[in-house]
Amino acid sequence: MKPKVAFFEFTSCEGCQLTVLDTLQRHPELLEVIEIVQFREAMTERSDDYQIAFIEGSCTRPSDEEKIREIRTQAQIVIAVGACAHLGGINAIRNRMPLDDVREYVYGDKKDWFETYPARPLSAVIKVDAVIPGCPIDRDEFAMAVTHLLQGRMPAIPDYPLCIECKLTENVCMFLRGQTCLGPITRAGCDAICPSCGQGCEGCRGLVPSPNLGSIKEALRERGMTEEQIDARLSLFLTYQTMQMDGVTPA
Amino acid sequence: MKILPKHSLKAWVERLRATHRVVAPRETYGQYIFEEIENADDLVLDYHTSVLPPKKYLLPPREDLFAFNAKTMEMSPLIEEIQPTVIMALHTCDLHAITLLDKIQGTGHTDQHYQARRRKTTLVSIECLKPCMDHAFCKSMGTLAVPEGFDVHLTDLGDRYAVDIGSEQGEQLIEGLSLFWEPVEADYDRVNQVMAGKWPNFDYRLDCDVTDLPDLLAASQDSALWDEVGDTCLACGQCTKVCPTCYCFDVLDEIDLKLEHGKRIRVWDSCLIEKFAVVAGGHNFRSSQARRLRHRFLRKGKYQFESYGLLGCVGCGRCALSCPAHITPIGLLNTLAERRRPATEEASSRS
Amino acid sequence: MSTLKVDVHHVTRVEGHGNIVVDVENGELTQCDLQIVETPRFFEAILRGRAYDEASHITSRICGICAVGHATASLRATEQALGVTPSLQTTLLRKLNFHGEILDSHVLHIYMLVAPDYLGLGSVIPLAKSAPDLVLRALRMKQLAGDLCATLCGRHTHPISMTVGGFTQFPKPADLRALRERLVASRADCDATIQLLQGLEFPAFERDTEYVALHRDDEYCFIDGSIASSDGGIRPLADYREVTNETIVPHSSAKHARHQRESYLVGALARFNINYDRLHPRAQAAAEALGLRPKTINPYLNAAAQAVEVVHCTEDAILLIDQLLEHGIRHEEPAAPTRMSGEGVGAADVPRGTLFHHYKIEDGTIVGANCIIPTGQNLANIELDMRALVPGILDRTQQEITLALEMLVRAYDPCISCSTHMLDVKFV
Amino acid sequence: MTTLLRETLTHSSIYMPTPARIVEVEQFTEVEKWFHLELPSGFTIDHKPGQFVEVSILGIGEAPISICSSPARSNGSFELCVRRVGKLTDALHRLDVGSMIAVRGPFGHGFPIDRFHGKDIIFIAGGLGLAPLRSLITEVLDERGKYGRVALLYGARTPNDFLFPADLAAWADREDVECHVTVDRPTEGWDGPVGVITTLLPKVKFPARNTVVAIVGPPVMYRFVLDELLAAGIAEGNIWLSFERQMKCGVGKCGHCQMHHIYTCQQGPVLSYAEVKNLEEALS
Ligand SMILES: Cc1cc2nc3c(=O)[nH]c(=O)nc-3n(C[C@H](O)[C@H](O)[C@H](O)COP(=O)(O)OP(=O)(O)OC[C@H]3O[C@@H](n4cnc5c(N)ncnc54)[C@H](O)[C@@H]3O)c2cc1C
Ligand code: SF4
Ligand code: SF4
Ligand code: SF4
Repeated sequence: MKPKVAFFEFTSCEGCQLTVLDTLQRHPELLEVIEIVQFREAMTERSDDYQIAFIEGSCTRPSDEEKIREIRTQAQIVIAVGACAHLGGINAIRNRMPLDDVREYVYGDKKDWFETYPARPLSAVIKVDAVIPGCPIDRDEFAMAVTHLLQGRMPAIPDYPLCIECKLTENVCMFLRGQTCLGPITRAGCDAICPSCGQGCEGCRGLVPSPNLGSIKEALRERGMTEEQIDARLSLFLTYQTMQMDGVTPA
Repeated sequence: MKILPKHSLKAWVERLRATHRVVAPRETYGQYIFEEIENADDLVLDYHTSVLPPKKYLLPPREDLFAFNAKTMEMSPLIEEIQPTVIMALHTCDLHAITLLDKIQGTGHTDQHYQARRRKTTLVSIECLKPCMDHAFCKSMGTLAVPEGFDVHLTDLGDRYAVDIGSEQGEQLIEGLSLFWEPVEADYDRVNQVMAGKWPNFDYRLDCDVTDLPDLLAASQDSALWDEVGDTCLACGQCTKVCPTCYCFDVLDEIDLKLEHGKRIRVWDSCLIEKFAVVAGGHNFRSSQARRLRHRFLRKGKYQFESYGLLGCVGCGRCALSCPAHITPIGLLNTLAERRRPATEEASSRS
Repeated sequence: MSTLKVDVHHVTRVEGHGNIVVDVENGELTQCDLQIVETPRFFEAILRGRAYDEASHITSRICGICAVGHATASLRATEQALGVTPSLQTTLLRKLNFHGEILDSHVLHIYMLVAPDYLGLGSVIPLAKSAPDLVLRALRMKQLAGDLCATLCGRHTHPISMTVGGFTQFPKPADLRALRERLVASRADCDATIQLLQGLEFPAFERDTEYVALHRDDEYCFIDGSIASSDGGIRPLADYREVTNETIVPHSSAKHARHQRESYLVGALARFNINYDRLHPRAQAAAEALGLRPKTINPYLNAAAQAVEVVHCTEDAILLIDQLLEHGIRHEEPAAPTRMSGEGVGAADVPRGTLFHHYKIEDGTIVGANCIIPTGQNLANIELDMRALVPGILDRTQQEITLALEMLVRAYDPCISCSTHMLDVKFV
Repeated sequence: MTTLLRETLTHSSIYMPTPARIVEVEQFTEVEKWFHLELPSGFTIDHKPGQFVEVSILGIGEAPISICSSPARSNGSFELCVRRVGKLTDALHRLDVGSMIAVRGPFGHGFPIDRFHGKDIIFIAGGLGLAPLRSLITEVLDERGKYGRVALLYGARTPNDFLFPADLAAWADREDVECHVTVDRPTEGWDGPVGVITTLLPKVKFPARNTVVAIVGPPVMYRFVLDELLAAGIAEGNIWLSFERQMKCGVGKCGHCQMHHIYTCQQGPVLSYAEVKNLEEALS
């Protein structure tokens, strides 16, 4: 019996779901091994009878919570897909700013027309069984996650830092190129795609289990970054995680 | 010994390329990477250490162990048709590292994957005449001298290379080639002169004798330095990835979506990663970064020596260069030596 | 049917969340809205306080499908603000990369989002069974487009190596040559795409409107240029506000735009209508084969215009690669800013239409931002189309009417998740 | 007859396993299962008590598991007792009789059985530790005459967690084995001892000088048991422990199992207290 799978999205750019579609380019057999019963971005047919829910996007308004809980009740396995669902992602950048100011800047005096609250990862709303990290996710990692599910186990993702993969790829370290990088504290799994393309890691896959934040900040400082710039770098994708480490969680 | 005029180097490499994959350092963003050379014009012999050591041709970062069909249980080994490879311009530290790896991989159950690659690999090393970078401490580690273990060894004499042949395999690379000349008296003089002149260019950077390292480390097991350094270590693992003598690996299975065809692979692992020594039940036998760092250093400076008679560090300095937290073997070992000294002196004054 | 209520909650096979609400009472159309219910994402607000070189990486996250487009417009805005002049190589690489995005997005839209409607299916999944060749072709074309972007900027969704002033990674000539070969080979897939569209029966609905697109005299324009209207007039990019005139409407978290008429249309059809003369001859021939000529006023034919652009971008990509190979790829440092403060507008005609980014930068830090995305500009036009369409088809079943409306919305290839943004930016 | 190890090592890759079929399964506890495995015809496992095999499920991975059957009784088949804790062991637990797995080995040094001859023996097992010990116990009992007195001390979390119930019953019935069990937490109907395993030690009164001890259990148990044994005067060289470490290769190459200079998979997993007493990483 093929597992029945549904895709959902909350606040996001839908890039991860597009990546899921892209996965078909290299793995067309995906459609033979799972039964997709809901995928709004790609199909009109829908059924609420599913076992596995892949959810993209962060929760950014109270009214989404109920829908997210519904999915949790229906699905046996819930998997957070991408940085927004996993970490709050880019959406959480605003969590460090006064929300009212943010709303007013974009919608002026109509700011109250639209419901919103500080962005949060799925795991702040429901129990999440596994995550596929990244902004966007990596297609091969998605395929591997499905493989693991078909084998009856939870998708396993690396728990070591990006530097490991970066060195396996033999990139010249961004630090040696006079630039900066969050690789030492970021979870691997993307094959160090950013350093390979000449950009320091921005942390989209989230922190490793025991990040040495003090030491990375020191390394960044030493390369001439100001405290503001360091904060900005650590709050591209890591706002929610770092605020949580500081004991701050949004109401 | 033979002589190869510098202007003949390209011609030699082109000859080698007809029968071998020739790999050599190539510059990229101010660092060097060993890569197959497509054109003898690209050849660089004067370089500072490479990002990954040439060991990557013997123990690839990711290596297929065997392929399988999980449904039929068929398995087939994937020690593929390995191309005969010439590694050009190895520094002597890297040569020492390969000698150690040869021992390790050949002890006990021999690793056929390593052996298969090793057999097809010919090592052309080059005499280091000046320090390649600030972080190197080969002279202290005793790896600046040419050991055995090379197939061909080049010494830069200005307009020509002195060519030493270390093995049958090396002999085959130059056999019958008119590019190589017989040396004359003056060539021997020149070699001696170059060799005598090179040593003062290098400093001893380790504050203790290299033969004392196992003792120093044994005595420093409980040093507070491990904790101090452990606090700054990012646990990024770069030092272990770039080290020419590290060889730990993890084993993983990959399988297709139909759960049928797959392969088992191994990937370089790192003892500085938190999960390296965790067992079922969650117990971590090396529970702090301080202990993980200590393990790495004791392994380099003590355990390898005890098990294989060779030190596990060849002083290439790669780990020091790569460490974003500036943790360096020289800094660390010299601090240990310094902290031990008063105690030792006290002890000796008492006796 | 004199009374009708259509309420499509979350239109499927579009990017982002939108509802169609139509209310007809006694033959009278009382409501006809496309409601955008996407949650607000506040990109303009979160850009404030960021270093100038982070903007393109943040704004590419506005939309996973137009990520290269957002990055390009963003970089152009920053470069305008800081007086950066990118090299010829950078310009060529950006254009080539952009074609990758257009190809990827158009193929996705034509094959996976639109075609199922015309073939009476709910999605591409049953199509994979009934017409595997068609689906494999689409996947092959997308793979090529994706590989093109990956070679140039690391990946299509959220490009990596595009940066202010240039690139941080360069394709190898061998990679470009390989891509060129595949592009040439994909001409057959382009032809097949045109054939596919020839076989589809598009609804015979027409409504004249104003068409707006970026324009340049010397090429079929996707990046920079000026703003041209089918109603006449060419304006510089800096005047984008006078064109877009955004207003907030209560039923939509995205804003509505109007230029010289009540609404206007952006996207492939608008580009086709305005820049037809600059299409590659093969693309013009494809248009011919589809019976498409400017000005085409049936919005359903946007998909056909996209197919014409697929041909154009494939051909132009080949030409660009030739040009790049001829110049030789150099590893060049990105062009540096000549000042650290300033204000600039960047524009790109992304798959769905014209996109504007406008930044104000002080001492290298962004202090004000405005982004106007194509779907926002199209929303008013879609609603007017819906209003024009419904009375003429009231004799059909509710199901047929609903489908006709959904297909209309989908024809625009709306990308709703990014359409949420502000109006009336007052830069402080 | 080809022995498995020789076969493993003459493959062109030491990392390539040999298929084996599950022929019998018994669920001991909620998380522990016993497997009887059969090798292809013509193969024997030829192991020593305390040795382990690397068990594979192709597509999932590999894990070291001790052989729990006696060498003398192996004859082309062998037994494993496996606790479900992670990816390989979960998958193994889901397999039915008839399924194929694959094995490499046996690896490591087992218990130095020759040095047990003529001695009194105390077996101390904590939880799953009984699995590797069972191989040794069976061997000893099969040649009972070669040894002095024999005692088994076995501690489990609860009475529901006892492994090898049939063996336990049989051993308890024997006159020539002193069998003591304890549980951390009793359940209804349990009238045996409650407490950690060290509480059983005073029950065995063997002369220290002639006693060897074989201990296998969770890491926390070792320190406490060792303290008592040393206090009772057992020689350091007569206390044998089996060590569990992460092992990816089993052949002394992957580096995971190192405790200081010792490759547990090669020099161990069974080591004497004398060998490890100064190794902080062994007994922390
Ligand atoms: C010599 C020896 C003999 C053994 N004999 C037996 C036996 O007879 N019976 C038996 O049941 N077991 C035995 N084991 C233990 C067994 O090998 C492990 O339980 C097994 O490896 C678990 O594999 P797994 O794939 O199921 O679990 P994994 O998925 O690998 O993980 C299981 C647990 O291990 C820990 N862990 C391991 N690696 C990591 C990591 N990288 N990151 C985080 N956590 C990690 C975690 O706590 C995790 O819950 C023995 C081990 C050794 C070394
Ligand atoms: S570039 Fe980044 S990820 Fe790569 S080694 Fe350096 S710090 Fe680590
Ligand atoms: S420990 Fe450092 S210096 Fe020593 S061989 Fe390894 S990388 Fe080189
Ligand atoms: S490179 Fe430096 S920071 Fe990274 S693991 Fe090694 S010692 Fe620690």
